Amino acid sequence: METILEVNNVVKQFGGFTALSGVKVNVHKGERLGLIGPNGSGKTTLINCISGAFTDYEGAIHFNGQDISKLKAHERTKRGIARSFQIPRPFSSMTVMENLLVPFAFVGGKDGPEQQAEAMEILRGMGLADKAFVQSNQLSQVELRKMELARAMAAKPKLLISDEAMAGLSGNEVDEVLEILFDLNKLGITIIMIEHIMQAVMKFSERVICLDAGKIICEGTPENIVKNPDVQRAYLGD
Amino acid sequence: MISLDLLFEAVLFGILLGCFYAAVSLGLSVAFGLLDVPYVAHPALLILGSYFTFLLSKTGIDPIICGLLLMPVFYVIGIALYRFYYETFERRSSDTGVRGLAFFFGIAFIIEVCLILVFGVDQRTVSATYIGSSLEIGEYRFPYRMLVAFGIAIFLTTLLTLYFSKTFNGRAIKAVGQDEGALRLMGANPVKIKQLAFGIATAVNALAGAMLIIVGPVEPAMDRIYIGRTFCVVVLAGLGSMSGTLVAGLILGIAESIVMMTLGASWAPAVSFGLLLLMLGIRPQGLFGR
Amino acid sequence: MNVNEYIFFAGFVILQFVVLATAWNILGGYAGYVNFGVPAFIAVGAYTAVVLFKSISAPLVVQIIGGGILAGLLGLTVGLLTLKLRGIFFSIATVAVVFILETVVMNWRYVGGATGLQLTRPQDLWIFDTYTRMLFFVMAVLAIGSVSIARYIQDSFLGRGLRAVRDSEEAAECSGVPTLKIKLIACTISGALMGIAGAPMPMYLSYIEPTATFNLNYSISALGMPIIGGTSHWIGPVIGALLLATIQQVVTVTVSNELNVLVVGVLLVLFVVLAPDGILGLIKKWKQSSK
Amino acid sequence: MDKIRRKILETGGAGLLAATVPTSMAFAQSAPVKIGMSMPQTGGLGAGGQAALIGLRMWVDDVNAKGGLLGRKVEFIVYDDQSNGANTPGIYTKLLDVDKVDILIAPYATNPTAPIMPLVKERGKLLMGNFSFQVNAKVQHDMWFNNAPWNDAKGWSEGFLEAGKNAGAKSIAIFAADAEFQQNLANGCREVVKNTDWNLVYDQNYPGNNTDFSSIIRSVRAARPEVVFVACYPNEAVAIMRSVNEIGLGSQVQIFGGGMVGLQFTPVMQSLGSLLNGVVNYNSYVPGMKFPGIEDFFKRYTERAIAAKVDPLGFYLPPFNYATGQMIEQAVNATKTFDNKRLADYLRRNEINTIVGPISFDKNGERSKPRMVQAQFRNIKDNDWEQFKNPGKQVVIWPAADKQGDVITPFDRARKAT
Repeated sequence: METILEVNNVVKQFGGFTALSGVKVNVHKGERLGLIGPNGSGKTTLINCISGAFTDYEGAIHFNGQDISKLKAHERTKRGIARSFQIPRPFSSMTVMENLLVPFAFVGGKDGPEQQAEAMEILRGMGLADKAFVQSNQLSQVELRKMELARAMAAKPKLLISDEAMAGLSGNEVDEVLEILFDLNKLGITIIMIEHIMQAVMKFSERVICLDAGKIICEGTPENIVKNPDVQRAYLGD
Repeated sequence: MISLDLLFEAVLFGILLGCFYAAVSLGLSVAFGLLDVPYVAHPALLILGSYFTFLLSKTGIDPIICGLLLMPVFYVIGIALYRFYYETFERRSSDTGVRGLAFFFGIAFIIEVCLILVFGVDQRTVSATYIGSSLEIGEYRFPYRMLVAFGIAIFLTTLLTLYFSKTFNGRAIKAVGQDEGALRLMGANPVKIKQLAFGIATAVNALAGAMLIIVGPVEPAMDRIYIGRTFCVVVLAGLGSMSGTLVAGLILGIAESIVMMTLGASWAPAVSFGLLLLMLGIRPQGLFGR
Repeated sequence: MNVNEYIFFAGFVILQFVVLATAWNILGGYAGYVNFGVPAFIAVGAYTAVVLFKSISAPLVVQIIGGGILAGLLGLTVGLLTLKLRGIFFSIATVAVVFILETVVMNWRYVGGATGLQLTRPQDLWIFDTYTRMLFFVMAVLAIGSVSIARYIQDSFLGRGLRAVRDSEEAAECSGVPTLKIKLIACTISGALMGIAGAPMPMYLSYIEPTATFNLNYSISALGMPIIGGTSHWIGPVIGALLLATIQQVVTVTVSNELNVLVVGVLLVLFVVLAPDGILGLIKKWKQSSK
Repeated sequence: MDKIRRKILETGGAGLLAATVPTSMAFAQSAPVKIGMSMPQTGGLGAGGQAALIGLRMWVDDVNAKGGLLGRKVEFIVYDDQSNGANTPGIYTKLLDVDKVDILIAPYATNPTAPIMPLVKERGKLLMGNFSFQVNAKVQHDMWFNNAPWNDAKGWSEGFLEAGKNAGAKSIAIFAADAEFQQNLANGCREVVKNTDWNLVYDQNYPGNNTDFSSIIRSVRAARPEVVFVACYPNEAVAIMRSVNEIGLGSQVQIFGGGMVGLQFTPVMQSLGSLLNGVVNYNSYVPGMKFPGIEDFFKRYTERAIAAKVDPLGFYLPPFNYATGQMIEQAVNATKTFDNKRLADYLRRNEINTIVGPISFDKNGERSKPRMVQAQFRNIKDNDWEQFKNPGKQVVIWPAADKQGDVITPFDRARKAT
């Protein structure tokens, strides 16, 4: 299988505190990867390093074979890394459509009628078509989550990182979002999912990695992960 | 050209001046440094404190006592101000950036103009036995008013440092800056804590204001230059470090004093602001910042 | 033609504020970075003009262009220094710049230092009856110019990007917006326009002197006008400026004391608290409710 | 016809003095003559401006009580420029084009005045200057007349330095505020010093909003000057005198002061109190200077000033602003016209008697006979403004014409002297 993302011994420190100590991950094209771990285990730090929110870390990150370690976030987005946020960050002064047109404009370089049609397609795919011209601060929680995924899609990503896109959603809302992620994956987009809701991760992921205290404590298929004693210890404590 | 003992004396004056700068900045160090509120009205309230002191001292009370008496008043003002700020901006989270700044800038402006309307533009001073005379140690003479400033600065710094390290509320305030969630786990209400902190920050300003008018005459528009001085000290210190604030104040004071005696007094105002820009440019987290 | 000359004097000032408010809004309104240092940029414009006039007796147009360029560079520098940081740091930095430049000018004898400098206007009136009328016309052109720039930016990628930055800088980055770059562009343009607004001042007053030039009241106006008018749309600052500057002009020759300065401060606070989206916001609300 | 009406009015005026009939009636027939100006009533110059305004208003009332100018009531129009020169061009065009005033008076001080000079010249209008400094030197408007008792920069410090010379001084320290007026003062002093064999041991400008003068005074002391010339802002006088008292200047200092702006204003003098003793400083008027009618003026002034909560003594600006009115009055009555050209003409040619003595002008419209005095403060008590009314508190040491006593030196001795 061909590797799309290669995280090589990434170390990230905040002042004295080490958030990531030598994390090593390979992600394959088209893979559905689950990333789990207790609070403060470094999940979000890791994807911040991948998405480029942080660039001051040791180690290297390669994407599509190129070293992107020093690239700024927007440059990585241009190369095909898109993400959603744990706490949704809509462009609240804009309509949903305008939200999508930002990446169209700055990644694609166009925000004309075709792009708007395209954006509409994406929204339809997520069941947000009717909300297209609503100002985004009017949206419900689940709609916000979907819009963030839609906005990420508008950047035409090869790799999509979904950071707890299901936090605070009801059961069937979770399934809706899962559906969407599956569909996106079918389009050939590699997806890294960070999630607390276990059954969601297990249902979605082909492979699961468990972080604890800035280290990968184990990785494998959902089945063996749940059985893994380290994971249980990490979550439940001994 | 400049003799060594003169330079030495410049440093001594600088230390006194520096403590003074630290004292006027402590409140901001809490409000902006710890709570991250764009409290640009801080210097205006400082001047307000001076004017209240001026009024009180007319009754014959010693200005320092006036300052202490004013602290509870300012505490309440602070609480009210934060409440208002919270309800209108933080809660609605209607971009606190622009509006919050504009709000406090406007408040500062209103305070300034109101002071002018009430007291006029000419300066006010207070009199006390220790104003106008100085302590003589051999060749050296130290104005008592500056020594008072020195004392107040040390007093406030230690007080706040102890408060933030020893008491529960103090620690809570320090925590609220970093992580509200953790605070909730501690069973404290972040808003209440912030409110408390803001009250303290403003109360400190009352005493600092009293000290300001002891050190020198005060006029309403003075707050403008202190926007720069206080923020310079706080940024230099690294947000929210009390002892850092003292050190930063000293650095600024000594720098200004030396410039005054050597390069020429007319360049002094550029010092604080220059330092500030430099700091923002090369080490925005400040000398003692995380 | 015998139109009352006073109109042109008052008009000049009002139009100058239109330029200032519009300029401020390009960064403050669109991107949400508050510039307190407006007088610094005005002064750079004004003093550049003075130097150009004194040294090579450059014509007004050249003075204005020169002033614009230097003020733009100032914006760029301050931006490079602080636009990486949170907004408040940028704001504080701009205040710092005011005092630093004022100190420099105070010590710079060539431009008069603290004593100020009297300048004798050249008498080339072009097609105008009086110099003031020419200045009025020039300022009108500058106003139209800067408003069209603001309008163009608003509808362009740049405007879209700046709005994204204001709403969420992180999300903007992750949507491919080169945030630092566009902030720098905005800061430069905004600064340049403020410089342009300041450049005609020496000729208008035929005198230049630091304390008036570096007066922080410019800041409160330049930031108050857009916020009162409404920052989201290019017309907002224009409304705010026309309204407030006119009020100020009227008050100066009627009520005539500190109250006049108070007007802006109070209105500003009232608006940020009660009508965060300014007059435009109120109009929108009113339209919706009347529907 | 005009003559006759004036006759009627004069009697009317007289009657109105006796049985104060509402003025308006007295001027029933003729349109008022408008005198307009902008006066800084707020901002840095506000305090002085407000006091000056009382002086002018007193003249307006007096002249109207006498029946006005050429039988026309004087209407006085004043705006506030907030001490900001950027406001004055607009205000003066309004005065000219909207209010259509007949005679213009300049705002107090140089900064607000300078921007209106070209405008006034373009319009060929008479402008009565108001304590500004050499503002006409460049513009050369031949209808400008400054009421200030000084001429060029040198006039300021001559007397002060002379006193130093007599005390055998050979070295001088200068420190001045970074502001228009103070810089002009200091530059004058520097000029004079250049032409002496003195050596300038310290020369610094200090910035506004200076918190503490300890380090400045300390370095002055280190320079061991025999004369210390200070040109400061009213707002700094207190801080400076405190530091002088705290840090000390050394026993070698003969005289101290010279150009301290503010030592003419009651609030400052009062808050300084005994700290003033020994200081030699410039002034435009001090009690004991003999001018016809000035005592009466100050009696009336103080009443109005206290009511208006402004400087209750008003030695500095008010009498000279009243004099401005007197100049207009005399010129108008002599030329029987409001035509600015002819008024200017008259003022240039003739000497005018005012409550601050006879005034005549040079070709620049500045005083041809400057009458600045240097006076030394003596036995001043704390917190008592009334004391300054009495002669002997400020003893004129220069010029000879107004001299009231010899300067006491050295400074340390002068401070204790009673």
